[in-house]
Amino acid sequence: MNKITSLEEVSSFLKDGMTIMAGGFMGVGTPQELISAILKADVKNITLIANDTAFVETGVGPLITNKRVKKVIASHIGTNPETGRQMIAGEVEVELVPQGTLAERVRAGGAGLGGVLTPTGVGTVAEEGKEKLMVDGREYLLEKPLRAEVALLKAYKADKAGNLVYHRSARNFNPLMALAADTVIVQVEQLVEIGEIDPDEVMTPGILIDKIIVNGGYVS
Amino acid sequence: MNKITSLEEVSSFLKDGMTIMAGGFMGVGTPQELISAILKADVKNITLIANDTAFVETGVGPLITNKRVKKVIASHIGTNPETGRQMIAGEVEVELVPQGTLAERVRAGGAGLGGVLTPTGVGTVAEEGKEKLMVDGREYLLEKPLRAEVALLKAYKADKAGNLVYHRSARNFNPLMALAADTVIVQVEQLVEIGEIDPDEVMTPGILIDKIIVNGGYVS
Amino acid sequence: MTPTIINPKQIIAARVARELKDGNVVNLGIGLPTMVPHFLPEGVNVILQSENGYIGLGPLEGEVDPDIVNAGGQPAGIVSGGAFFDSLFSFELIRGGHIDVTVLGGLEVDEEGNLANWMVPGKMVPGMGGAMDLVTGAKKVIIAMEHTAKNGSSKVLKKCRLPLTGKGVVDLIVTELAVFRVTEAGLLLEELQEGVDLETVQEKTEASFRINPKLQIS
Amino acid sequence: MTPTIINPKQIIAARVARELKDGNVVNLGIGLPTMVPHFLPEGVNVILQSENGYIGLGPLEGEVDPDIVNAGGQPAGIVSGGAFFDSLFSFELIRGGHIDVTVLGGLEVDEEGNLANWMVPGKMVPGMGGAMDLVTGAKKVIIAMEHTAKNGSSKVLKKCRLPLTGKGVVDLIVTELAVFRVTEAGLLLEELQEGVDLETVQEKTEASFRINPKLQIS
Repeated sequence: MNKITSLEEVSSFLKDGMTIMAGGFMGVGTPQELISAILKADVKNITLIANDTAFVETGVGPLITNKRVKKVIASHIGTNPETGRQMIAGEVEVELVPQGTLAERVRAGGAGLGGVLTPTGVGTVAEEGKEKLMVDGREYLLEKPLRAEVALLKAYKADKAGNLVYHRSARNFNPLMALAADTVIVQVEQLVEIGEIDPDEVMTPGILIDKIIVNGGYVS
Repeated sequence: MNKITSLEEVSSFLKDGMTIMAGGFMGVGTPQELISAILKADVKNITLIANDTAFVETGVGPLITNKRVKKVIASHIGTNPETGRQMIAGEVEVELVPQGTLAERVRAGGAGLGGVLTPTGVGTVAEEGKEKLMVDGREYLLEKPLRAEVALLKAYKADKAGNLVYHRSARNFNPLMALAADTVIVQVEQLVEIGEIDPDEVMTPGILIDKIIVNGGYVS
Repeated sequence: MTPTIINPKQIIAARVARELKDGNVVNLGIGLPTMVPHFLPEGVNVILQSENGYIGLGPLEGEVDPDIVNAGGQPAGIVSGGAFFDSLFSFELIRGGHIDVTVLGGLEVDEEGNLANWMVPGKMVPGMGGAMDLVTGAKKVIIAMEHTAKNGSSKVLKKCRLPLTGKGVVDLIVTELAVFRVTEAGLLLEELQEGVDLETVQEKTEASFRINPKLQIS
Repeated sequence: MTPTIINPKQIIAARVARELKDGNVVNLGIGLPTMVPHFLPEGVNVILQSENGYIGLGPLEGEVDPDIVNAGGQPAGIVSGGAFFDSLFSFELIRGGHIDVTVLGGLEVDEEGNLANWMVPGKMVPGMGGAMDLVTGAKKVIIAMEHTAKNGSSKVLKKCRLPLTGKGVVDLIVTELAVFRVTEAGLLLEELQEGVDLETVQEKTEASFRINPKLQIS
């Protein structure tokens, strides 16, 4: 199965109204070419799951700026004033989730868990609408799984089987999201042959990856 | 802070009646010299948390064979007939936990979670004594965190700050247990200088490691 | 080279092999299931996951690396393109639906797709290991087992009597006599193994089952 | 070289620095808290954790690596012996009690150790980022903030009015006027900053507080 694909082919996985996860922390570790593919594909009413909405023109920000997003689930929207503006104008719905809880929810979605109990957010607005449980005398919030139809990842290196290696702090949410979507597409800087990545150094195994885009659109 | 220590000094962390976690899967990835240190230190009534009880003479098995263990929490005891014998004779208490659930419970203990909801074990004896929750129409068991006073790990390589790299399938439970104990002691095959392990290749950061034993008892 | 089929276990393994598709991610239980890869048809390659922490389980080639064992603790190898990870991630894959097929042995299965394969009270309590997670999380659960116990009693029951490994988890039962699919309406006999007649299967099966109309009973 | 202290923020940062012990694992919020390391005494080295996924946050040295940023998204460096990991593990460290101290800014703190620092309804809703996890999980939570808001109103309140970041989470409050410890019995004034008198603190603090008897009020 050849996983290497083109940006044009990526469009075939994108549909109006779908839920998309994207890796990245303020744009670092966000697959910028895949974000551009969404813009080009003219899909809208997206539910976007990402750590933050980055900046007006970089990271996942352009999806907001270009009004492709109906709802955002994120831990932070402060660096992209457009998100706040659209939220106040009622153009986009924003669900703010503590960053560690967001990570747990994405993991739960990918790991087949029904949820996790976290102490984070107890006694704050983050507990609104959530079940609270006492375990051994301490109060926890039941946080439920998050999944997406498509996850868009950024990695430094992939082999042709889709085994991934991330670079520095660009790793962030990418490995988690690799398990939590029906279709997982990764943009990589470098493509190597199968066997060139030592099995101890693989950070995301290729069985989780459906499609690979090499930076600059190179198709093998 | 010098983390490199001797097997003799390890004894000072061991006490009768304590809860000890040990990495390993049928002995692979088990810190054999640290297990020997327990035997030498003459501590008993241990509660042992490990994936399995390995074999009569290797892995964590000798702790059972030498009757140091009061209670075992494990997913599998079948390869060590001594565990079964002592269980039937009422000499050791055995709590069997599905392997994935054991991993989740150790992680929850190390990650500050009050528990996780897993579908594993629903409708089996594994659900006995556990709270069941429905989430979005599916039934889950609430599995609670596990922690220990001491975790004994095995790694392939450490730098002097305690950053660890594991080798092949000897990784198994070691990285999880590194977060879930008050004191974490690792046995390594190779010790290198700080800076010699690339930060992308560290599998367990040194802030989690209290003491390092180099194979063969070498003290720097 | 596909080995010749000479005994019941090989009949079972060979039939299970035909259920696997090229590229499937598969977790095999210890014992009989590990024989399955030997019978894969030409052009069908599967990726084996080992619950002790890797993808790409392969036969031992060259020197033994004491740090590479299979889920039975035996020396093993890893194929090119494989990856090691910790036990947590291994079971994220298993429970999270990232394994296409698991093939496990069974002590008992029943009409509701219940499986018992991890303990016999008072006799054998090895523990469930990763089996409960595997039957819960794998997309398809195939039970590969001999049709009857050593004493001749059926292992395909109306209702399991031993403590369960999983409730309503089995998709397919492959024995040396027959292949049953578990459906919402109970067991469906899909195939008779070569040379086996319906009467033999009926006689050796405690469970009730329907017969797939497509099945040509000669 | 320790910078000269010339403004309220530097007074605060310098005082917080004295709370940190050699070898502490510390997470610093953006803004004022990032000034703290400049004031660490000789011989005190701390290990900085960055919630976007690493240990060993350091100043940018040499060329910018676009893949290395701090939790504020700014180009940063990593010290020798540091390690990168994913966001899940980062928050396992944070929530699991593996961070010794977190230093965060505050909009409001109160007598019960409640903290509000993530939103002003109708005005500013940037999101909580990692702050709620940090105040819940770090062993010690230090709030480093100016004593009063721009309009002169106290930020040390009887009861927070803004939406909380955490309930009963604060251990120490350091302002340019004073240092308060949060105890079960409410706030305890531990120190007056140099040149500040008790009356000034009383006047600018809405919260009630007790005074540590050890404190010499001249």
